[in-house]
Amino acid sequence: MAAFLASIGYAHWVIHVLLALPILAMPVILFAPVKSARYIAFGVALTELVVGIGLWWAFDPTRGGMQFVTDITWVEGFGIGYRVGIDGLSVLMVLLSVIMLPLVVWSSWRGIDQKQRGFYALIMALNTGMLGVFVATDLFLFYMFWELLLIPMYFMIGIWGSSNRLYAATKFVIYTFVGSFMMLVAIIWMVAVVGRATGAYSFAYANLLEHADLLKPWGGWLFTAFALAFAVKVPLFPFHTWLPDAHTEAPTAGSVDLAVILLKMGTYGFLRFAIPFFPQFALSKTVGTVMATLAVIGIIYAALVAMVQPDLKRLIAYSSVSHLGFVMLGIWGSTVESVQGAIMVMVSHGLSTGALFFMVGMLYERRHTRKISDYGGLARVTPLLATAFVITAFSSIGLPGLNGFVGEFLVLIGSFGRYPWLVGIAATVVVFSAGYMLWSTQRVFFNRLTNPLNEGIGDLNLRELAVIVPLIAAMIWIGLYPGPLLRRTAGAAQQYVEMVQSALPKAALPDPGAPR
Amino acid sequence: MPIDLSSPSGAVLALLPELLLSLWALVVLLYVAWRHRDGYDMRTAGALSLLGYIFAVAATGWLAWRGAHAEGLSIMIALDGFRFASDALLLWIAGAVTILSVRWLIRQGILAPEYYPLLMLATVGMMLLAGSADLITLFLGLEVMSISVYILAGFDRTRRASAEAALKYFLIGAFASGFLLYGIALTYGATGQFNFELIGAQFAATPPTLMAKLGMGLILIGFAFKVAAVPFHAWAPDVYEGAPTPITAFMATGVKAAAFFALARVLAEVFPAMVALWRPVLFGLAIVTMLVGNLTALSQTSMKRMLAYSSIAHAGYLMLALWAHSDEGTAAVLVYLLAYSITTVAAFGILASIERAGARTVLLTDLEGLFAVRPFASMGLSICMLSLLGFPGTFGFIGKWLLLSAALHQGQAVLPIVAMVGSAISIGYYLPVVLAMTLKPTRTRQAHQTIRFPRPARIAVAICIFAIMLFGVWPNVVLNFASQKVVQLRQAELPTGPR
Amino acid sequence: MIQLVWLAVLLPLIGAVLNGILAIRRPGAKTAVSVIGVGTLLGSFGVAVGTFTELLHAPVASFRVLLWQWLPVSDRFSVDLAFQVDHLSAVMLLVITGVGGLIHLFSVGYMRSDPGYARYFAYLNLFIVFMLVLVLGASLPVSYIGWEGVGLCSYLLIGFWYEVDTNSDAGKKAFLANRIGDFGVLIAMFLLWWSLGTLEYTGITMRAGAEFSIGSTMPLLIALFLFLGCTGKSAQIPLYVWLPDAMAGPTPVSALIHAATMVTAGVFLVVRTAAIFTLAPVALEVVAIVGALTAFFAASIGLRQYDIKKVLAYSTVSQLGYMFLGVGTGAFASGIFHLITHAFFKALLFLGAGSVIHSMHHALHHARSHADAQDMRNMGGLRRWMPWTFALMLLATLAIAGVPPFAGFFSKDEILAAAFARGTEQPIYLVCWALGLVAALMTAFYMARLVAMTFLGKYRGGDMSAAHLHEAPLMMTAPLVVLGALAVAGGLINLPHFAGGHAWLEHWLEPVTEVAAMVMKPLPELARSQEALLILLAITAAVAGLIGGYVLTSRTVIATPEHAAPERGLWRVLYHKFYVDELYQLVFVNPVMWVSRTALWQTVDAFLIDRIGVGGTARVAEGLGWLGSRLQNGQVAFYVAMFAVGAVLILRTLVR
Amino acid sequence: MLLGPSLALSAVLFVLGVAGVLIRRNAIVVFMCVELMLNAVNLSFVALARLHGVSGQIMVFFVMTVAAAEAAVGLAIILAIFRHTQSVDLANINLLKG
Repeated sequence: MAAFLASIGYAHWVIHVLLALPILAMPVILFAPVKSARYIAFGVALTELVVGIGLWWAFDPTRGGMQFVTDITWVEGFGIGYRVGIDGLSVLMVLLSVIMLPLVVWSSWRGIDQKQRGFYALIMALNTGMLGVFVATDLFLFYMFWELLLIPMYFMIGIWGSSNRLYAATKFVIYTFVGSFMMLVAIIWMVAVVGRATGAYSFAYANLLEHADLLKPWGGWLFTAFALAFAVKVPLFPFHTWLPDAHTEAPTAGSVDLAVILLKMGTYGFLRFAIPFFPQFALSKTVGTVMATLAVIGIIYAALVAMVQPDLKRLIAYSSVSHLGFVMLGIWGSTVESVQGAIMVMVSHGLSTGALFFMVGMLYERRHTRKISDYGGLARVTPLLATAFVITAFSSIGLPGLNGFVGEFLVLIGSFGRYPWLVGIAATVVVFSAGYMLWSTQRVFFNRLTNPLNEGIGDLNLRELAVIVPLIAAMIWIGLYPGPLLRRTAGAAQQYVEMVQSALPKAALPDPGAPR
Repeated sequence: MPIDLSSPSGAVLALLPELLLSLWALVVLLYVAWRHRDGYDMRTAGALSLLGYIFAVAATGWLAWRGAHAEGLSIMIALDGFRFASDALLLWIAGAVTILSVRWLIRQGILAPEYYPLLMLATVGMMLLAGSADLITLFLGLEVMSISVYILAGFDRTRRASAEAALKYFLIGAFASGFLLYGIALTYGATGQFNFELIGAQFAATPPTLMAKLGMGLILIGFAFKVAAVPFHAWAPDVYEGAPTPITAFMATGVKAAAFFALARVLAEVFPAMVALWRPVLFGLAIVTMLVGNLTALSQTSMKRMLAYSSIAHAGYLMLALWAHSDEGTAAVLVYLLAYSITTVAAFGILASIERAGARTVLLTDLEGLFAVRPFASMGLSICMLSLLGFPGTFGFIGKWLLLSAALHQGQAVLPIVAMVGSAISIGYYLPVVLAMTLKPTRTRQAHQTIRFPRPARIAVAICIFAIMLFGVWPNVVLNFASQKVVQLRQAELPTGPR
Repeated sequence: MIQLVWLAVLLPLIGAVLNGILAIRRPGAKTAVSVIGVGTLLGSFGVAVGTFTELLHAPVASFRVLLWQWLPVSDRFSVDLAFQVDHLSAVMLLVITGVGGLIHLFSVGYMRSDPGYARYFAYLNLFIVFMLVLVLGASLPVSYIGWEGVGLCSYLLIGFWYEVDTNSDAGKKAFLANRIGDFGVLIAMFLLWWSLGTLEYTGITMRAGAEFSIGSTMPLLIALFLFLGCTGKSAQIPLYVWLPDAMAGPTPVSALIHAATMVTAGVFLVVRTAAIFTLAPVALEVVAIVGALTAFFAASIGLRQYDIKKVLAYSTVSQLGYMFLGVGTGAFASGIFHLITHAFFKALLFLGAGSVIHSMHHALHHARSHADAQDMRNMGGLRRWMPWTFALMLLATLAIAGVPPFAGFFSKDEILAAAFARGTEQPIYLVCWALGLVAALMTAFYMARLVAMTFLGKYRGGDMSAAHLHEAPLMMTAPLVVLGALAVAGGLINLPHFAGGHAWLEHWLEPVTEVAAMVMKPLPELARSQEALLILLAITAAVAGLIGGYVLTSRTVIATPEHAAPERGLWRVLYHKFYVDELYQLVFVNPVMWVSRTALWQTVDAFLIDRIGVGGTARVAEGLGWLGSRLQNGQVAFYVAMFAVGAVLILRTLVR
Repeated sequence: MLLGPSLALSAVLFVLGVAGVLIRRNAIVVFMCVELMLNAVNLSFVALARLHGVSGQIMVFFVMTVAAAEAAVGLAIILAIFRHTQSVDLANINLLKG
């Protein structure tokens, strides 16, 4: 496979194709006949998948640093370039984006019955934006993608969302925009400082990283600016309250994209920018403890709040907050294990939460309610859906053998050396997560079927199965054989940890890898 | 092409665009004195005046192309890239406003073609103001512009709001002129000169006296009024709301731009030696202006009023570039004003098309559900809002980025942070516009049926929207142009910032 | 065969998948389901036997079967999906597949008429898979897959009849209680890795002695956290509460999961990590005390339960306590011994109870009675209709009560003797021993009560239903007979010296416990007379309990539930299980729910962050904007005044 | 040389003009005060021209011209508003606000 890909020059064009295809498809979809919109969108999504999946083989995990690099001057004299590349930190995110795209399109097949062209066009735009964030290696480009993403999401929630959609859409955009406005100042400031010292003004990630030492005097301020943007996106407690609203009101595709990709942009931002640029500040004892504590508060807090949610989507939204807390904890754990774990949580949260949102969407299409109390006893009428939901629920709460466990376990064990107490507290979430997931599963699928409206609803059809089954297969595969994924990120994680190593204060526990 | 400004022929050459435009204004005036009866006359006058702008642009272009520069001292009028660039910008604004006005005036029943000569004379004033190299020219340009705009603001005299706007603008404007004039007098008193270069040299040689400081302060106050900086802004919302919509656009873009160009020139050429004195003033003005403008805009329901406050906030942003006092700052002023003027003209163009004859001003709620009826207009207005917000992918973002860069490169971080806080606040009033148009349903069946979007205006707006998006992702042309050495102001070498 | 041990796991897995597919596609294909369900398990049992025989003659005592790299994260952290086949796991393998096979067979009859037949067998097969992974795992994380996996299956099977709310509740409760324990196991793993750098059992056993000194904090912490896991899985104080509720599942499930296999995983884990426990004597004391207390406490509750399965459930909790008392004394082999014998007789008791319930249910159903088929007050005199069941249950009762020469006698006596012996040096163990002895007395008592209420006396279920009572079909009685034989003769595998045996199991497990044994002080030798006295005491307790239970039960008139007088005094406390469920509800569940809903969601999230924080910021901005627009009052005079103030300020700034 | 007193007088007149604008409510009076300010400045120019040469005096002519133009426009505007409100009291002219 790798040889075949090399023979077609895959590495040279893959990123451009991935970025350009959806955005070029946008006008086509907008001006095509309404009936054909979804078919075009699906075709583009499949193409995107076929093109993107090649990364799995073409990406060389043994090589450090960026691959598939392109560096084209964009605005000369201002150091802005079309600079893209993929490394171990981003490869799985890119893959996840392209894999989710056809599923997202397919899941909207029936649910979106008005303004179809606009909807699919927005999905396409969203996808370009998401991919762009993960492949951009130029901070200007990154910021553009980062902010541009808000627009399609805003309209997706605002137009196709449910009853309280305007509030949710506005909250989402304002929250995220306000969070990231300082990042622009920080980016320009960095470029100015580095440019003044080196004489070359450049927004290139590599260039800024190389001269990150020059930024030390302002590390605290700059990190805060970046951290604010990313923390809102993650979302880290206490910046999370936009998420339940946005998740709940968005249409299925929107919820899925939010959960699977958008939230990861925050944690990815920390891994890629905020920490490597300012490790001395970010990983110092105080800041590290604060961030890890916030992460752990998020983990427990969100799980507890999820437990009492009457709305199924809201519950899953809060569970996302909890899961992303694990990612944050893993990032601040700063060991190869915890960072690998963080990336794994990013992937597996994408799969399981994505699947949960898909299934809630399917339920919603049937019954037009998200309230848990409106359901009950569905397992009898929809055994397939119930089975899939239970598997996914258990994957979400980290049952070993399914995907969720791998990441959480690695995060916890990796971070334990630095934050034993915090990890200890975080680990209690195994109880609470089981609490909210099982309780809600029980109230939806088990117990007596009392509401006669639920009698007639049908089980999953073939299209829906085609959305869910690949995800469940992936959950089991990653749960039992995560080696291929771990190996693809191992190099990057190793490199990352070495990069920030010097800044780390002494861990609470000695290195278990030391020879004995 | 060196031009000796002390010779009559040299002066004529240097003032060619202004002269052409003035003469043409007189020609149009003659025409309208003869025919001023119906819509046809209105249209003809508009078309004729457009021709005048084209002449002026051609003349400016010719001067720029020949590389006109002053031989020796710049007497009365500047001859540099910055003047040509600012002239071009002002002329394009005037032209665009003319195009937007043509049908709008007819529709509103304002059948007085004197409008166009006045607009042209205002433009002459703006060009003189922006290109002045002498305090006398500065004052004359300012007054030519102001007096014309006073009339234009009250042009729809049958509406009380318009008359009131004119009165307020006139009284406070004249009041402010007094301050500016007093400042000129004191500066003259301190140096004995009116010429920018000579004054600058004088200040560079001797420490500033009390009279010089007071003079500078009063001049700054005069300009602060023109750019509508807080607390000298109070006239702006009222006048913007009351004035005919195309004139509002003209004031928000042209008048503001001309004042900023002149201020930039004055600060760079007249008072560079006193940078340590005026920077704190600009600093304070900028912060107050950005915050008050953005916050007050939050509580507006009228679109025009909201845009008025937003334009106040934008004046605050622009002060970052002036504060920077660097080539980057100059480039940022040019780019930002271009971006801002394109966006504002387009926004007002769309709003003007929505206004009905004699009806009250357009409210935010009037826009509800516009997308369903007028998708392109509402998309255009949405893009304008995003550009004003400084959203990446739009021209407005490029402008804002340059502003922030200019300030940050001078080691100033507080102003950019406040500017971004301001931006963050501003999403609170730009977004509801988008929301109302695209996400809310129409109030009634008949909503938006009275919208008339004449073709010339439509084309002009479409070009603007296209430019907003194009320059948003491909700003190379603009950036390269603005960062050329030739369009920069002569900055005296000064020990500034950590650079 | 040892290298093929993964087959034992794979076969039931295939079975689970196939049955799962059948459950959705063809729920009616019961024959196919039975063949797949039981057949795969038979195959598994075959593999187990093969493995065991090969191990009997193998030159080394432990094999590592690598399947694939599971978590290859870094140079220092890598977990293989590997199985460890040694003397301990081989025995467990046999017990699980053997008893499991019998219970599968029993289920074929028991669940015959259930519409969820295929689903049931899918779950049951899946359970075997996870249970085998648990015992075969070569490292803690791999065992943890099984550890949580069995919890999952237990959850699914307890809530098997999910349409009854309480069943689903019970499943959820079981999983949650287990998860509290799992938290302990997780922390223990973290501590182990950060202190020893390995999670493999062999590695832990090898390195623990070198890294830790006896009585230091680290092994104590690890051991206590591990034991927290055990209390969850093996239903010990304080997490035992889920097990009685777990009886909501089908009775064969109770037999397999909640008596014979899953709940003993805790004991297995302690033996597996014996090297850590022996380095922390305090932890061992904790294990023993908790075990003894649980044995006593659960047995006392069992005295006053009427649901036949609830009695057995508390009995299981109590017997598990014995096992922990055994391993807590350092008599690891005794713990495993009791585990095995208990698997036999408790499975028999549950299956017997299953037969009874099956029959009762059938009869009551035909009589259109809504009486509870599990309440012993509705039974009585069943001996007449179900002689086989009665006989086998009686055997099992004698075994569990500890009447020689049945299996339970040897294993229980060994534990008590070990506790007593340890008590001669550490008096705390004497207390444990005493508790154990009293618990033995109570065990005999409630078992006799159970038999008496169920099989003796007069039938209380009404004449209508009596006509429909019948003995269970052969498919169900045959496994009972096999288990009966095992319950009788199970003691032979570890027949003590005084009874003429060679303590085979103890020797067999020596390779597993040798490292622990090297650290542990050996049990003090008891004098012959002391030993005899202890045996006598144990037998006395058993016999006294049996007689007491029988006499007291047969003398009282038993009223059916609807006519029963309210319980009084101590009985009432026992009947309500010491109100522990209510206490937990009050102390843990309600506060957590209150904190989640009122404090966190409504106060912190909705009010503080959203309303005050986010909304407040917006409101402040709006307020300032409102203020700004108030300044814009339309009066030229005011505008000019602002202008003048600004002018003065600017001039003041410049001229200072 | 009366430079100092002249400038002082000019400053006093200017401040008087400002005060008038601040205090008076009649549009025409306010406008007269603005004219007073301009003429105060003219006085400065004339005085300073004695010191610096003729350019200051030239400026005065320009200012006078401008003031005349302003007066023409201003009175017309005041007239226009009078038609609407029948009053030139600035306190009544507050349709636009907020």
